[in-house]
Amino acid sequence: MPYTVQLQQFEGPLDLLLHLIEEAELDVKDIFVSEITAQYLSYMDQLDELDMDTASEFLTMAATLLYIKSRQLLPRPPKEDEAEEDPETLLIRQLRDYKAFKEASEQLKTLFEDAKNSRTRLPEDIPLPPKEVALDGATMEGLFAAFLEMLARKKDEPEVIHSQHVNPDRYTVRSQTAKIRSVLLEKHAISFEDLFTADAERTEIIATFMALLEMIARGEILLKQKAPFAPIRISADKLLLDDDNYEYMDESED
Amino acid sequence: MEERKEEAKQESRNEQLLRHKIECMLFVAGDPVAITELARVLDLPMPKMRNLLSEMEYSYRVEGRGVQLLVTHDTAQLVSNRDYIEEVKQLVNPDETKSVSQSLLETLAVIAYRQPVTRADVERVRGVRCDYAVTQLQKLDLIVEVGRKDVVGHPTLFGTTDKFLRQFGIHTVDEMPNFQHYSQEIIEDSSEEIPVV
Amino acid sequence: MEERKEEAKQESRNEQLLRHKIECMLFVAGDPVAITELARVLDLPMPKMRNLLSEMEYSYRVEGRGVQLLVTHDTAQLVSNRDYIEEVKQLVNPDETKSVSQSLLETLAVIAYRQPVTRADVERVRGVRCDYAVTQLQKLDLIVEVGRKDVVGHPTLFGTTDKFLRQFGIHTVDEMPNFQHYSQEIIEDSSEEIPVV
Repeated sequence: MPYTVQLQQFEGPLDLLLHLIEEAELDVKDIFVSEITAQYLSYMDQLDELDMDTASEFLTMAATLLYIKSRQLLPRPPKEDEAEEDPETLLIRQLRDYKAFKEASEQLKTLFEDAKNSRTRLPEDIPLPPKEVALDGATMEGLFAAFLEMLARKKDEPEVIHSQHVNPDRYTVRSQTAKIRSVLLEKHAISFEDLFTADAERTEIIATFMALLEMIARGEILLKQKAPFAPIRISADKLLLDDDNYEYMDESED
Repeated sequence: MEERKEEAKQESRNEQLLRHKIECMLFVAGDPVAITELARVLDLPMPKMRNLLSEMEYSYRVEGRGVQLLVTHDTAQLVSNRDYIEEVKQLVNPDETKSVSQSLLETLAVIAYRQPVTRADVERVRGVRCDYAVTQLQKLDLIVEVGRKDVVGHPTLFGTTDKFLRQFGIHTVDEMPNFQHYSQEIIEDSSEEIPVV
Repeated sequence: MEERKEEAKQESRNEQLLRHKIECMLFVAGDPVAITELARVLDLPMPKMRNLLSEMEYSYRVEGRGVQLLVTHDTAQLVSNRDYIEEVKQLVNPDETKSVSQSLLETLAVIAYRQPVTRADVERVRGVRCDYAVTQLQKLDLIVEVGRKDVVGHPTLFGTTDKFLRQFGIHTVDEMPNFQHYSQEIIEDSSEEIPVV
């Protein structure tokens, strides 16, 4: 051999055999009347450098080749089992199959290289209008039915309203938050007491206090107390203009 | 004569090819590309380059193509045609279907029949708090702030939107069932007359 | 007569508009878009949708436009025209996709031409173990498990993916080179005709 070819560059024993066949300019079917078996075996000297898996594949093939060779040296039994393909035919078929797919993979490679010349682009980053919410069940009939139902319900329970004097909660965390915000936009700093009138209802004080807690948590305001029991000063920090995205603890559907 | 015709044809083919190459480069680049860069690659003088780009920009626009060319003084870029933003939105961010709750419908009904009203007005009719429902209806763009009531505290007045009309398939609010009747100030008193559903 | 002409004109205008919308959506998406998604947004039946896409793909190609449409069975994507790769390379940094190794290519070829196949089928052809190659191809999303073979041990069957088609710039597997030839169960009979490598 004029130069040594490293075994690692072959994809396996079939690849090596094909290489040898091509070098000798032989047809696949003539492999057993050539010196290729001997050449193949000479490559086996390199097996030490290969890992076990690869080495065993090359060795198995070497054994097969030797077996076939030995069969040729011995007189053959007159009639072999028809059902079983003899090892020569099997190997030739394997080699042809492999050769075909080696070619196919070459052609796929060309296809791949060509396709690589087509580039794609990243998604465009465009501001999209807000997500529309399609309303299910929002028909005029439904609206009107709901309206009538509500009126009927009101009509059913007037006594309750009279006897208990239920005032709707006029103070909510949201409304108090908005109120504090508007005061702070004008005055910047106020004391806690400034937020109430003398006759403030208890619900108003509670809602206002909860609103303050929310606003501290969101960094909208700062609270300062110089000493225990001293007046609490509230000053604006990063007031929000819009808290539609927040849901307050006293809010829920119904 | 014939020859000149042939020449003109060749010229226009060349221009077409240049346009395709420009489109290709801008497509791959994504970001705006300096016009000088395009001129360098295509080996064209700048005035010719700018001319080509303006012509392309114009023809993309009049054809109404999905991709448009945006040419500034220094750069060119392919961008999507904003006329088809609705389709893009439906692809990327499809609409959501949401069922409307009873409380939303009731609140909406009061606001629709009685507009403009404050939240307190709605609460008086419904007998329950409506903060959440009102906020939701605003988010759904079915109601909107239309002003301030001239009373202590200047509470916000709400009214319905165009989207409300579209959603319920009417042209004006007085097309709502029995609008004359229910839009009266005092409903409770006349509630005896309300037809049973 | 006149009326029918007018109708046909309107029809063609509508189709043109649909094409522009499709181009716009695909441009914004960048990535491959499921054809079912396009059909959903445009509210078109799937056969009509596929037809439109094929027509568009064809006309982009014959016009030689800078942007081309690549339609596979499941997806559509805008890609740059490979004919203008030289200009693209001169403009943007060459961003070469990694090359695929010989062993991956051989394994992929067997799977692509013979799908669905088991790993043992691939190994029988290649004469070597293919665990690594198969795992790598799965990671690259070029092949995927498509089922189990109904034999002892129920080995996994592999097939190629939509990404495989796109990566190789084809619509269906039978567009692979010499598909009829290589996909045959027994190749050796016609091996004399195979051109020498």
